[in-house]
Amino acid sequence: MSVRPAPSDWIETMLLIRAYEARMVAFQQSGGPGTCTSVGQEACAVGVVSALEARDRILSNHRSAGHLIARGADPGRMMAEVLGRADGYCGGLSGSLHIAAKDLGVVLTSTIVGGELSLAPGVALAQKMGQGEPGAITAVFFGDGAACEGIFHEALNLAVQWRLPILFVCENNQWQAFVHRLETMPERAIANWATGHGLPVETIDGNDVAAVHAAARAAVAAIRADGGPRFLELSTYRLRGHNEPDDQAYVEADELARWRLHDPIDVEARRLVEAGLVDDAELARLRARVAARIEAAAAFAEASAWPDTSMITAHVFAGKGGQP
Amino acid sequence: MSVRPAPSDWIETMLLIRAYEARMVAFQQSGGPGTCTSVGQEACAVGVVSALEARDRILSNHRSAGHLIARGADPGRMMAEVLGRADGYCGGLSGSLHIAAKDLGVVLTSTIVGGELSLAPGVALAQKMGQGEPGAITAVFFGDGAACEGIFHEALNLAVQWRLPILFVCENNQWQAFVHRLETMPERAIANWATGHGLPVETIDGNDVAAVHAAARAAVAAIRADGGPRFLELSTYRLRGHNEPDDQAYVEADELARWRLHDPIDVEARRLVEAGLVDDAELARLRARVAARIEAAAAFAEASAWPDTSMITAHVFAGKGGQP
Amino acid sequence: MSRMTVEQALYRAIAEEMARDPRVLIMGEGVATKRRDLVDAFGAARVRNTPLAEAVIAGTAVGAAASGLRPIADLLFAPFLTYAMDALVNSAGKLRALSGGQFEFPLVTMALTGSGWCVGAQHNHNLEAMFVHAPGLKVVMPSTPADFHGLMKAAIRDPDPVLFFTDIGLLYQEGEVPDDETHVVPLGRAAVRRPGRDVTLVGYAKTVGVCLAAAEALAVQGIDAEVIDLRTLKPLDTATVLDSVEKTGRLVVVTEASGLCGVAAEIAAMAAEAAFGALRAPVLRLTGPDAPPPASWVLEQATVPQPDAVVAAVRGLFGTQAAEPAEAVALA
Amino acid sequence: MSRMTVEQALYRAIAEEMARDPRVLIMGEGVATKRRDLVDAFGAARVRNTPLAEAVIAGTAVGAAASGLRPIADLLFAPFLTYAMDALVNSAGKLRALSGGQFEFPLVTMALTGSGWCVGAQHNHNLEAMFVHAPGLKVVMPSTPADFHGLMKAAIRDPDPVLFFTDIGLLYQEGEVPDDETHVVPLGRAAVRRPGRDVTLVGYAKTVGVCLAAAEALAVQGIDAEVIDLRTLKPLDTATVLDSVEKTGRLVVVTEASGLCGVAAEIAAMAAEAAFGALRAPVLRLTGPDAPPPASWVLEQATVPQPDAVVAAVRGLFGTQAAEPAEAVALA
Ligand SMILES: Cc1ncc(C[n+]2csc(CCOP(=O)(O)OP(=O)(O)O)c2C)c(N)n1
Ligand SMILES: Cc1ncc(C[n+]2csc(CCOP(=O)(O)OP(=O)(O)O)c2C)c(N)n1
Ligand SMILES: [Mg+2]
Ligand SMILES: [Mg+2]
Repeated sequence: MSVRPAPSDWIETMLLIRAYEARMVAFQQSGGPGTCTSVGQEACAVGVVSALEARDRILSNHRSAGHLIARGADPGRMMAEVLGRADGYCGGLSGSLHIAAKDLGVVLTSTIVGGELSLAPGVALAQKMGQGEPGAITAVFFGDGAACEGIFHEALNLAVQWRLPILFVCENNQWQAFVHRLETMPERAIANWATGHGLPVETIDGNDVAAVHAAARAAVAAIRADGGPRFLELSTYRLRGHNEPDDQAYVEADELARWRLHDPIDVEARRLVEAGLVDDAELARLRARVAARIEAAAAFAEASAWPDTSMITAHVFAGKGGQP
Repeated sequence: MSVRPAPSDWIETMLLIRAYEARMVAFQQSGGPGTCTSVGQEACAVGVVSALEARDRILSNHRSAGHLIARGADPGRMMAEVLGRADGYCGGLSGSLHIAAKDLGVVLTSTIVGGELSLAPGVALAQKMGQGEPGAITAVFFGDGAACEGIFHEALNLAVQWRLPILFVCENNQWQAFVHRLETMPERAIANWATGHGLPVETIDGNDVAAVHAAARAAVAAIRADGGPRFLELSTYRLRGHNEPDDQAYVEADELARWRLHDPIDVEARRLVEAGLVDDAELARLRARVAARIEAAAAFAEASAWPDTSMITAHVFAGKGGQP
Repeated sequence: MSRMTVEQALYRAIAEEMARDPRVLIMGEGVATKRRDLVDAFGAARVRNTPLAEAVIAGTAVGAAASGLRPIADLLFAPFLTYAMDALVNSAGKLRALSGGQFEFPLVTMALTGSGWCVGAQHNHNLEAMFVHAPGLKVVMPSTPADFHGLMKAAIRDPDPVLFFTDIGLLYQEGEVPDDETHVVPLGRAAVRRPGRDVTLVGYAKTVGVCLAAAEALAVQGIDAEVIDLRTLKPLDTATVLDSVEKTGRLVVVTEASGLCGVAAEIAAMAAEAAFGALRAPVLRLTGPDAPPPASWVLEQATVPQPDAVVAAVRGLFGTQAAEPAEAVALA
Repeated sequence: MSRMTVEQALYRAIAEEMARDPRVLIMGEGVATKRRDLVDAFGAARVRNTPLAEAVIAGTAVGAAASGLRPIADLLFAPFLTYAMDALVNSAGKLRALSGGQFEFPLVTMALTGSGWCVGAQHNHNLEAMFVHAPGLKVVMPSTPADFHGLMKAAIRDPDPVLFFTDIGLLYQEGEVPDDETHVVPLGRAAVRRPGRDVTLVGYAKTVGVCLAAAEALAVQGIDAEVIDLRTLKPLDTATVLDSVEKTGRLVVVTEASGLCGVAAEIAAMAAEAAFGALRAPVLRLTGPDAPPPASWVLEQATVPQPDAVVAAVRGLFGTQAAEPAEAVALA
């Protein structure tokens, strides 16, 4: 799969992310590890990643499945990682929370909220100073909660002062684990905070993949043109709990219902149908295709071996056997 | 001396701060410890502290002499602290960098840049929750450099979300140790950042004590009225080096010269003379009086005993002899 | 006595202390959402959700503690303490002494750590030794529901800053807790969980159970092990450990935390210093590896010293065979 | 050989490595102001002043290291590392292992600590043990200008993250440094500063001089002390220490850092574990007190173990008198 889904692939990619996470929920319900799903946020991942090129770098966090799949990651190896198996992208050492896939340009995933923001300026500085391919940029995905961490501001200020090629992508899904963001910040806080740092900021409907893509493509072009950072706030919603299992008892039912009506996959499907680009039969074929892929992926993951205990220390340091 | 200099005392208080720091420079030049002076920033300290009441709390940092003296601290005990003597406000354990005087309401001074910002919300929360005297507020002094630390934003956001009675006072003296602030932030950054957090922000000429006092008094009244935080950016300049000794070779001569012409003590003296409130003879008397106080203070400090080595562990924990 | 989990014991202690002392409040990312019971009992002002900002959460707790309140800050997982280090290490741990004793910091921070949930090294990192090393802080890490209850109450009442660590692997473990609201376990006292004559096994948190299991196996083999649960890591109850070593002459320290400059190193060094004359064999440390705890279940399990490894190490002390390196044992 | 101060040796090493490897850059609060020489030689892009924001300075170094650069981050004073702990401990120390070895972090952080400038505990805190305890990090703390030069060069060339601590008290101390640009001191090797038969004195940074002074005094009294300079605290050169203890049978560890879970504890525990058979006396630790270092000159001096205290402790090992508690000695 390409690292850059074409418009015609957006819907299938979103369906694939949704199906992947549905399968992870099933894994958890049958005793597997709980994950943080991005159900409802698929358009953010697909819209932004589809605007990036292979030379670009991506940093992600605990809610990374969409970013990885949009970038072309193998769901089988992702699932193997979540299950702690040897075939996982990190050999099972990461589990679901810090999956990185360097070959795909998804680097330094950190599950410390704000960790990705502390690391992104260095990745972009290396690009600016001639490491990697010319003109490459760094896209960093983080949540509305991460914007409450001081490191958010330190990273934005440094990116502006040093004119670093960073696309800041805040997936504002309204929730910070078990706390609604309006308990932690003013209504328009994220865009206001970013604007205060003096870089161009746009707030976009994060559930409209075409709108996200258009904004991301324009921002990426602008970054490549002048080398400076850009900021996108994607308004979206976490349709499931913070992590599995989570009964969402603390979620206001009306708010959840409102956002369910604005499901990014439905939005895109409607757009395609109205434009006569696909019909329901085609959508059904796509759903069946991704379902098959996910089942194959799950089978691969479950068949994957457990890592050897020597792996615990094998990569702690660069020396032989992970020794200093 | 009162914790709250009356307008008629402002000039003498500023002269006292200036004389105190001149004496500390002399101490350093004769082999004593180097200090961070606030020469050129006296109006910030006097203008704000004169707008506070005894019930209020003050947090300061490494550049605290002005705040302490304006609050009525004894220059002798301050000097003794800088010299590491037993009669110092902290028994000599602090030295110049973290002088606190709880009896005067100057609490939890931290020399970790941003430390005072991390602690101020808790001091204000205690006030809000009924500790200390009703209606008390917390004033926290910090620099333009501290505004670059993530904790600055975390503290402002918490103060706004929790509606804490905090007066944030940023003494923007244009320098962050050996780095000019324009190397670290956009021109209008501090006010823009603070405004982004959604609290009332004012930028004031920090070298005009009357203007600072008026803005501080209004802000304090507003905080007492609605319980929420306010933010003052005081534009001023560090006329001496970061700490003693510092030849300021890295300072742009014209900028320094421009600000010297706007010395806060000269500004206030001119105002008083023009208003016919004092004449040069009176100013000379004031200078002589503070000079005498400072010499007496220096004599006191130099005569003060060294602390006993038992003091190293005497206050580490609350238990007997500082033991856990 | 009532049977309850560690989690229940912890929150019972917090609720009791909040009822007892109106200055006690608790704040954290989601505490008001997850503990509606506390909100209902004590009001929103004393049970506060916070923004996602550990540095100012900890700093606020420190500032409030110095100003008359008795805050509990729930920082969730131990690795998140890295964002709170300035407030804890430079402020809470130092400003009492640096100010010549002007300020007091009666606060408690809570954090989860340890293997059990396969969450990986950014959620599971037994870094308690960092705070034992830093001045001015107290550190608690219990192993039984009764101790979680009694030590949390003591921590909340303590005039000094206390870091209270909860071993994830124990969170849902059940045990008997005294119903008596006055039940308090003083800080700084270790507990002898099993008296023995031949060897001293020292652990804390989940490795206490490991030591007890090893002791049972050793008993069958005719070796009578004494098992000590440190409970408080600072102040450390050196007397209880030294008395035991004076009696047994042999010491094995078992921790999930890694060995280098860890609590196991401190216990071993202390014994080599103050009980040298009594030692009849090398002091062994069985610790977690000097590596970030991995997420994979099989790997995570392997980072915890197991009873059979403890048994093998103890037998080595009685036989002629040299002590194996700690990590090899931990990984065996 | 050329005579130069520790500070000169450090920056000569940095300049040599920047000339040798275009991927090396240095950033910090004021480095471009204070080191015009480096700016002139290597340009503003490779010698960067930063905003006052340690968390993102360290994070940027970590991210850049994983992306092909070889950053040096000057974090000024050790207590400021508390703002940089997430990037260092959770990212640099863990993401190599957690990612299954996908990333490498060739970076160096510099920080000053130790007594000498009377700046108090928020500038002077020997917290190096925290990073020895954390996984995935290397820690260097030299004592001579030649080692500052050679170890800084090795640290910059090393593929792993290195925390490089400079003892404030040594900064302006002079010594001979090889003129040879290829002079590199490998990480992980201790140095025997003085061979001896009767007792092993282990120190690092300023306490190496303390141990050497004590050894001279002991020689006069007929006790031949071997003095070991650890130089690198992680990886620790256990072989050199153990070989010495096997020979002398007596060990005294002398550090300015406090004792609890410190490097002194690790050395003592290691000896009690792996050299027990050779030990003929208790393993002693003479350390700084478990207290925030105060600013007052007389107090700051008293936080550093002095040669006479080392002499007294060693004599205790040969006489019958029991070892005194380490802190009492440090404060004596
Ligand atoms: C420093 C830190 N604090 C707390 C957590 C626990 N935690 C994990 S995700 C999360 C919520 C993050 O919210 P947000 O940044 O909006 O991302 P989202 O989960 O909504 O995608 C929290 C509190 C963490 N992983 N790291
Ligand atoms: C966390 C931290 N980083 C660096 C320092 C070293 N330092 C002391 S003062 C200072 C400059 C602070 O600038 P600003 O906040 O503007 O205050 P000013 O000194 O100008 O009054 C620096 C870098 C410190 N004390 N703490
Ligand atoms: Mg969110
Ligand atoms: Mg400044």
